[in-house]
Amino acid sequence: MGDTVIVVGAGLAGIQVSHQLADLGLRVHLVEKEATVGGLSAHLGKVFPTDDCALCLDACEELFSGHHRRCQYRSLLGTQKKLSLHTLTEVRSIKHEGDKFSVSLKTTPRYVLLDRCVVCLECINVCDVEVPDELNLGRVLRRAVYRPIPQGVPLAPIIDMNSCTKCSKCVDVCKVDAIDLEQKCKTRTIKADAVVLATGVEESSPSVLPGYAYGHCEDVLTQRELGRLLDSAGPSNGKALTASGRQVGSVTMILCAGSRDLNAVEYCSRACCTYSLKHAIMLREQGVDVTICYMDLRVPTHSQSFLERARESDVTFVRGKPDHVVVREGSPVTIVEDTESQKRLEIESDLVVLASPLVPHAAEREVFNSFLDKYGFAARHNALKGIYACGTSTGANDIPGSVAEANSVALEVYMALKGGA
Amino acid sequence: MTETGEKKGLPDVFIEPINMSELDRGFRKEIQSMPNGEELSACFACSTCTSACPVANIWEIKPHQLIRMIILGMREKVLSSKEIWLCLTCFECQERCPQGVRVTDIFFDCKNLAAEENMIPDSIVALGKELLEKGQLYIVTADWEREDLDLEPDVPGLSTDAVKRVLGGTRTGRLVKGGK
Amino acid sequence: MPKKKDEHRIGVFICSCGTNIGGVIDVRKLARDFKDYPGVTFTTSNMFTCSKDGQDKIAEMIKEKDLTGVVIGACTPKLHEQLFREILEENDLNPFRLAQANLREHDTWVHGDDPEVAYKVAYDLVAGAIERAKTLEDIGFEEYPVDKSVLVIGAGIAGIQSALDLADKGIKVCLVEKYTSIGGYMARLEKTFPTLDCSMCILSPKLSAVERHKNIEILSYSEVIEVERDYGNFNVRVKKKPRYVSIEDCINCGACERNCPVTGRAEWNLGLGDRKAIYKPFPQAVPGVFFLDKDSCTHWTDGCTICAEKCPRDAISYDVEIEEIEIKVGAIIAATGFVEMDIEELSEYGGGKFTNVLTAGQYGRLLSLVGPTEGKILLPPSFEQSPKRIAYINCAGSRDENHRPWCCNFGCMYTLRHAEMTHRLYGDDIDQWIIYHELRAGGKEYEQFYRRVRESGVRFVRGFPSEMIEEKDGSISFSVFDQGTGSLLRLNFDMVVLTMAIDPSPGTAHLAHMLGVDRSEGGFMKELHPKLEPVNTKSRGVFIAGACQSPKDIPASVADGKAAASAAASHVLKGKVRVQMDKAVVDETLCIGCGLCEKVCPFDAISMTVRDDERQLAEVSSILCTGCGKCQVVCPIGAIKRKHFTTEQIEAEVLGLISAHRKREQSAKTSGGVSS
Amino acid sequence: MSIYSLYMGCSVPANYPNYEASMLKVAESFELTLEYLNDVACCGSPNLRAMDYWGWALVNARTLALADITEHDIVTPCNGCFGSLKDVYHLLKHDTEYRTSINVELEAEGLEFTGTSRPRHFIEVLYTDVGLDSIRKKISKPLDGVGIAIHYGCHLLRPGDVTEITPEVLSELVRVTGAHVVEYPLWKQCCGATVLPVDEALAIRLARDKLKSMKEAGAAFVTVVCPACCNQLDLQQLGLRELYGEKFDLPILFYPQILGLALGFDEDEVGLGMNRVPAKPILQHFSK
Repeated sequence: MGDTVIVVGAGLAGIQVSHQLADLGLRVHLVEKEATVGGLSAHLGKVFPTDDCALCLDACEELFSGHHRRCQYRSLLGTQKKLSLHTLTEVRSIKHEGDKFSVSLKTTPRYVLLDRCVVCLECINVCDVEVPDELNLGRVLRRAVYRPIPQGVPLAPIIDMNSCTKCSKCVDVCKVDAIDLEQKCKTRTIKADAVVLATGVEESSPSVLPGYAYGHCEDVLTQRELGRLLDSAGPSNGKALTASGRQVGSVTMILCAGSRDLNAVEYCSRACCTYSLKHAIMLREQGVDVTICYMDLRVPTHSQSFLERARESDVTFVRGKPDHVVVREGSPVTIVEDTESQKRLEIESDLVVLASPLVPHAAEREVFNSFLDKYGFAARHNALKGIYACGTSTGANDIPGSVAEANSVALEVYMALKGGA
Repeated sequence: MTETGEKKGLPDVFIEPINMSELDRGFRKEIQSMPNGEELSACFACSTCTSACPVANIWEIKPHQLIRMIILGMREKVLSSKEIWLCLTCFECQERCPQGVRVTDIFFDCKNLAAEENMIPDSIVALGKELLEKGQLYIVTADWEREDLDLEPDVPGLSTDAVKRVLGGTRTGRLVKGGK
Repeated sequence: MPKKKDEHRIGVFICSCGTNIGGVIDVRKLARDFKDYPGVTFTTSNMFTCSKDGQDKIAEMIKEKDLTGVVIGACTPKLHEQLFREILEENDLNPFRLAQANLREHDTWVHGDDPEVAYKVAYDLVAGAIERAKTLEDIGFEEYPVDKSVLVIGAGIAGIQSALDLADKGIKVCLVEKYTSIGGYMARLEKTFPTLDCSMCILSPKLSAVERHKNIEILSYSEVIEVERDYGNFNVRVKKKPRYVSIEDCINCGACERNCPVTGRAEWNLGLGDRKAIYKPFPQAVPGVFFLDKDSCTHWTDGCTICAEKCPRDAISYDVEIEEIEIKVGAIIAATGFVEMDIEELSEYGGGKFTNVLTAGQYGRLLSLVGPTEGKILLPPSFEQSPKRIAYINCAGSRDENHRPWCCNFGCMYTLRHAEMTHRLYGDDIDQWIIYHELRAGGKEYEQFYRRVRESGVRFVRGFPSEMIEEKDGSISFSVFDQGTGSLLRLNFDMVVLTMAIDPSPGTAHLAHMLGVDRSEGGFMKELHPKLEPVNTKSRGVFIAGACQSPKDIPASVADGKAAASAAASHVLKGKVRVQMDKAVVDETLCIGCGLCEKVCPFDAISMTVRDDERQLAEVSSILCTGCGKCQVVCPIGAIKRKHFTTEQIEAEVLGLISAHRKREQSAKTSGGVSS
Repeated sequence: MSIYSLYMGCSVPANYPNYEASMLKVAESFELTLEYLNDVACCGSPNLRAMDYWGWALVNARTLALADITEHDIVTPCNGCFGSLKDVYHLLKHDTEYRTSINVELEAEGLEFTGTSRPRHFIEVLYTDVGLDSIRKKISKPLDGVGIAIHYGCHLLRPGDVTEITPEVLSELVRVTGAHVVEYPLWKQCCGATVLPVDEALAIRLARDKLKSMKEAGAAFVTVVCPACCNQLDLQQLGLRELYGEKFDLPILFYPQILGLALGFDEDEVGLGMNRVPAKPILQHFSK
C-alpha cells in the first residue's frame, strides 16, 4: 500500500485529519477551494462552547503532548514537511484505478505567488480599486488585491480579477516579483491511496423562504453574517450596527429558519441553536435586547452553559416559529405566536437574524455525487473502499463532534494504509 | 349570600381538566382518512400556522391548537368550535407549514364532520339552501348591464338543474331539508 | 553607545490585537514610551503579534539585537505563550526567556470605558514584565520512556472500540471491566436508533473480536484500586474479584444454574425479574461462562454446594480469594460510562414505589428478546398482561435544578425508539403518549426518525406532568398542561416510563481522583478542551472516552472510543515523554528536611529521601509535579523553588510594576499634568 | 389559434359583466377562442366545500368531465371557480380511490373525469400561452408608470402545489401594461370574502385593512382577478364610506380592463363605468 492521502476541504475537520495523518508519517495533500483555510469556523468569530477565537482553534501536530491551542498561521505551513496545502483548488474528478485513486485538481490563479510573497502588503496600499467587501456584508470597501481574512492562511493577498483594472501598480511596487497578473488556471492529477472528504457545510441562502424578507430588508441577516458583524475584525469592529450604521438596540433571532422544514431542509442542522445562543450572549454584552424565537432548543450537554448564560443575561425566549417578517418604517417586524402565553407577538427590532440551515457545499456535489446521500452529505462508511469522510461533510455537526470524528477517521485511514502494527 | 337559603354545591373554582375518557382516539384517524388529512400527524406544534393566520389573533383556539386537539382526540371541542367556521380559507397556514400538514384542508374536513352532526352556522345552511333552490349562488339582476356590453342576458352555459340534481342527494340536500 | 557585559537586551513587542487592545490604548505610544527604559534594546507595536508578520518581527529582532529576553504585551499567556516560546526556541533563545504582559484580559477588556486608566495599567504591566524578564533563566527538559501498552477501564462500547483500535495497531491492551461481562449498556439494548438495527448484531462481533484478540487481555469482574505514576508509565493495581467459576473449565452447560435453589434480583435486567445465584447475564456474554454471585448465594450461610456437585467439569470452587495483580502501562483510557439516576429520587413520580412506573432502561429490557419478558411489553410484577396505555415522561430528573440540571443528550431519541418499537410490535393496541418539553433530535437522520414516530400515531404532549397518583388498579394518573392545545389534561396510564436523568457510573469520583482527572458538573470526567481535545485530560497519558465524560449516544461514544485510541496510540507509540523542567527544584544546600513541602503537595510529587550524607531531604518527581508552587510558599527557608516562578522573579515583576506606578505619580505631582 | 372551454361560474356574469366583457375582448385580440361550456353548474366555493365536500367535489368533477369531452383546457376568470376546479382536479389526479367513486356517480350522466382538460385561470393563459412578448407588442396605449397595487386573491396563489401559480404571473402582466407595481405589506392577506356569511364585521375589517395598506403604500389603483375579491374591495369601499366615513377612493379594476385599455379599447368596451368606485381617472394615465 502507498501512503498518499488527499483530504478535500481545509475546515477544522480537514486540518485536524491532515495534521494527524502527516504526524503519523503519511503524505497528505490538503485541498481547499477558498483562498484561505478555516472553513465556516473562520467566519463565526468566537466559537462555542469555550468562546475561543476560531482562528486560534487549529489542532496541531503536538495535539497530544501538552498544549492544545495554536493559531493557524504557524501550524500548517512549513512545519509539516509531509503536508501540502493547495488553496483555490477544486477536485474535478476522482477515478478509481486498482487500489489507487486518480484525483484531478484544478487550481484557479491567486495572481500572487505564494513562494515569493513576503506579505509586506505594499500591493494592497497602492491598489486604487475599491469594491464592497462581500465577506463583510458589503458594508466596507476592499481593494482589488486584498486578504479575505487578515489572519487567514496562507497570509499572502489574493487578486480579484473581476475588479482588477490591471493597472500594474502592484506589480511595480512588489520588491520580490510575487505578482503575476497573467497567471493561468492549473490542473494536475495526483495519485492517492485514500481520499478523505472533509468538505463541510455552508449556510444556505434564506431566499428560499421569502417570507422572512431576507434580501428585501438589509437588516435581515443570517447568523453567519451576524457573526461577521460581531467579529472584531469585521466591518464594524465587532459593534452591532444596522445597515444604515445605527447602533443596534434590539435583535430578534429566528431559529430553524429553513431547518426541519419540508419546504427547505428537512433535517435539523444541529449546531445553529448553540451558535445563535452564543451570538445572543455577545449581543447582550453590548447591551442589545435579544429575542429568540424557537421550536426546540437543541443544545448538547457540553454547550448547555450557553443556554443558562443566555437565560441569566435576560435573553427573551419565545416558543413559536415566526411565519413572516414584515418591514415597517425600514425596520423588520417579526410576526410570531408565542405558544406559551398564547399571544401573537409583533416584535419590532433593529435586526432580524435567521438561523439558516447548514447544507453541504453545492460545488462538490457533482464530483462526489456517488458518495453522497440525497441531502448531499457523505456516508460515513462508503461502499467504495478508500473513500472516507469526516466532519460536517457527513452531516451537520458542531465543532467538538467534527473534531472527534476527524480524529477517529485519521486512525482508520492510517490503519487501512499501514495495516496493523 | 343566597336569599332563598337553598343549599348549593361547592363553588366551582377549579378549572376542570380534560379527562382522558373524553378523548376520542379514533378522531385522528377519522381526519386522516379524509381528503388531504394524511399529513396531520406530522405536526410538531411549532405554531407557524398560527403566526401565518391573519385572523387567529381573535380566535380563542389557535390553528396549531386545533391541529394538536385533533391529534389528541378532542373531537367534540374541535367540531363545536366556532373557529373552524371563521377560517378565511386563505391557505396561508398550509402554505407555510414546515411539515407539510394541510392545515386549511383539514379545517375543511372538520367543517364537513361538524356539518354532518348539524353543528353548522345557519348562514351557511341558508347559502346551501339558496344554492339548491336557485342552482347558483348569484343571479343576474341587472341584465341591461350585460346587454350594454353585448353579452347574453343570462349566465351563459350555466345549468341550474345540474346543481339541484347533484346536491339534492348529498349532505347539502339533507341539511337543507332537515333544516335546524 | 558603549555596550556593557551582562547587560540586559530586552525586546518589547506590544500587540494591538485588532481593536481588542489598540481600540482602547495607543499601542504605538506605549511602545515608544519604553524606548529608553533600562535594559530595553528594542520596542515596537503591531496589529497581531501572533500573526506571521508579528512572529517574523520577533525572530528578526532576536537575531539582529541579540536579545536576552522578550517581553510581549498582548493577550493572556494561555492563548499564545507556547507559540511565542517556540519562536524564541527556533531562534536560539531559551523559550523561558519570555515574559508576557496580559494587556487584553487584564486591562483593555476591563478598562475599555476608561482609556486613560487603561493606558496607565498597560504601562505598569509591561514595566513589571520587563523587570521579570531580567531575572529569567534558561530551562531545559528531560525525557522518560513510555511502555507500548494501554489500560482501558470500562468495557462498554467506547472502551471496546478503543481496545480494538489499539490492539489492531499492535499495542497491548488490558481491558478492565467491573461487571461479569463486557458489553456495557449497549448490550442491554434491543435495537439502536435511528436505523433500528439490532444492537447485539452490531455489538457481539466486537465482543468476540475483543475476546479473541491476541493483544487484548480482559479482566472482567475486576476493579482498578491503585494508580501510581512511574515517570512515563503507570503502575496499576487491579482487584480481581472471584467469580467462583473457572473461565477455563466451564463448558457453559448450565447445569449449575438449572439446579441452583436461590434467586436474586436480576441486575442485568435493571431489577426486573429474578435470576439464580449462579447465572450468565445474557447469552452472548463475554467471558461466556457462568458466574456465582456471592451476595445471593447461600453457600457461605448454609453450606449449599449444589452447583459444585452438579458441575460436570469441577469448574466451581468456593474457596477462591480476591486476587490483586499489578500491571504496567504507558497510557490509560477511562471509559466507565453512565447509569440512570436512582429512580427513588423521583418521589413525585412514585419512583421505586409505584410498580408500574419504570425507568426507560427497564422498559428497554422488556423490549429485549432475551429480557425478562422475551420482548413482550407486560406489566410488572406478574408480567402477564400488556398495558393498554403507556406514557413516556421525558427529562425525568434532567434539566431540573432540583435533580440533574444537565441534558441527558440521548433521552429524546431513546424514548422515540421505544415508542417506535412498541408501535411495531403492538400497533394501535397500545396507546402511546410522550410527555416532553423539548424534543432534541439533532443527529443524522434523527429528525426524520422523529417524524416517523409522530406519523405512527404516538401522541405528543408538551409539558411537565404533575405529581403522579397510583390508582387502586395500579394505573397511574397525573395532570399535564399541554402547550400544544393550550389545555389542561388529566391522564391515566397503565404504565409510565421515565426517561431518567443520567449520572456517571458509581466510582467515577474515586477513579478520577486516582487518575488525576478533573470532574465537571455532575461528577463526569473532564476533558482538557471540549473542542480540540475532547478525549485528553489534564493528566498526561490519561484519556477519557464515552459517557464518563458526558452523556453520549452510541455514535458519539464510538467516535470517542476511536479518538481516545488514536490519542493514546500517538502517546505510547512515540516511546517517550518529554517533560519541560519548569518544576519545583530543591536547593539541597539549604533544605533542612522539615517535610512541610511533602505534606502540602497535592500531586504527591515530593518525597523525603535520604542522601548519601544521610541527611533526609525533599526530592521532587518532575513528572508528577505540575508546578503549582504550593511547596515554594510553605518552605520556611526558601529551599524549594518553582522554576520560572521563583520568589525573586515574582518580586521583580511586582516591584517593577509598583515602581513604574510610583514614578508616574511622582512626575504627575511635579509636572501637575497627566503623564503616561 | 388556441381554443379553450370557458367556465364563467355565476358571480362574474351576474355581478361583473364588465369583467366578462373585457376578458372576451382581450382574448379576441390575442386570437384566443373561448367557447362557453354548456350545462355546467355553479362551483359552490368555498362554503359548499365546507358543508358538503362530497357534493362539492361531485359538482366540480362533473364540470371537469364536461370539459374533458371538449378536449380543451377549461378556463375561468374567477379565483373561486379556479380554486374549486383546481383543487378537485388535484384531488382526483392523486387519489384514485376518490376518483373511482366520483366516476361511478358521473356515469349516470354518461360522464367521466379523465383529467384531459386542465383547469386554467384566464390570467395564467395570458401569461403562459400568449406570453409577455406578444402582449407587449400589441400594447398601443401603455400606462405612464402609475402605481397599481395587486390583490392576487388567495385561491389564485394557494395552496401553491395545487394552483401552480406564482405571484410573478400577475405582477409581470401588470408591469407589461406600463404600470408600476406597488408593493404593500399586506399583499398576501385575504380580502375576507369567505367569512362574510359568518362574521360580517370581520370580513369588513379585513377588506378595510387591505385597502389601508394599499393606500398607504402609495397605490393609485388596484387590480383584481376575482369577483369575490372585487366585491370586498370595491363594493365594501362604498359601505366603509357611508357607515364609517372612511374614504379610500381607490378604484378597483379587473386586470383585463386595464390590459384592454392599454390595447386600445375604449372605456365602454371594458365596462369602466360599472366599477363602483369611479375608475375613470385611470384614463388619464394611458398615453394618448
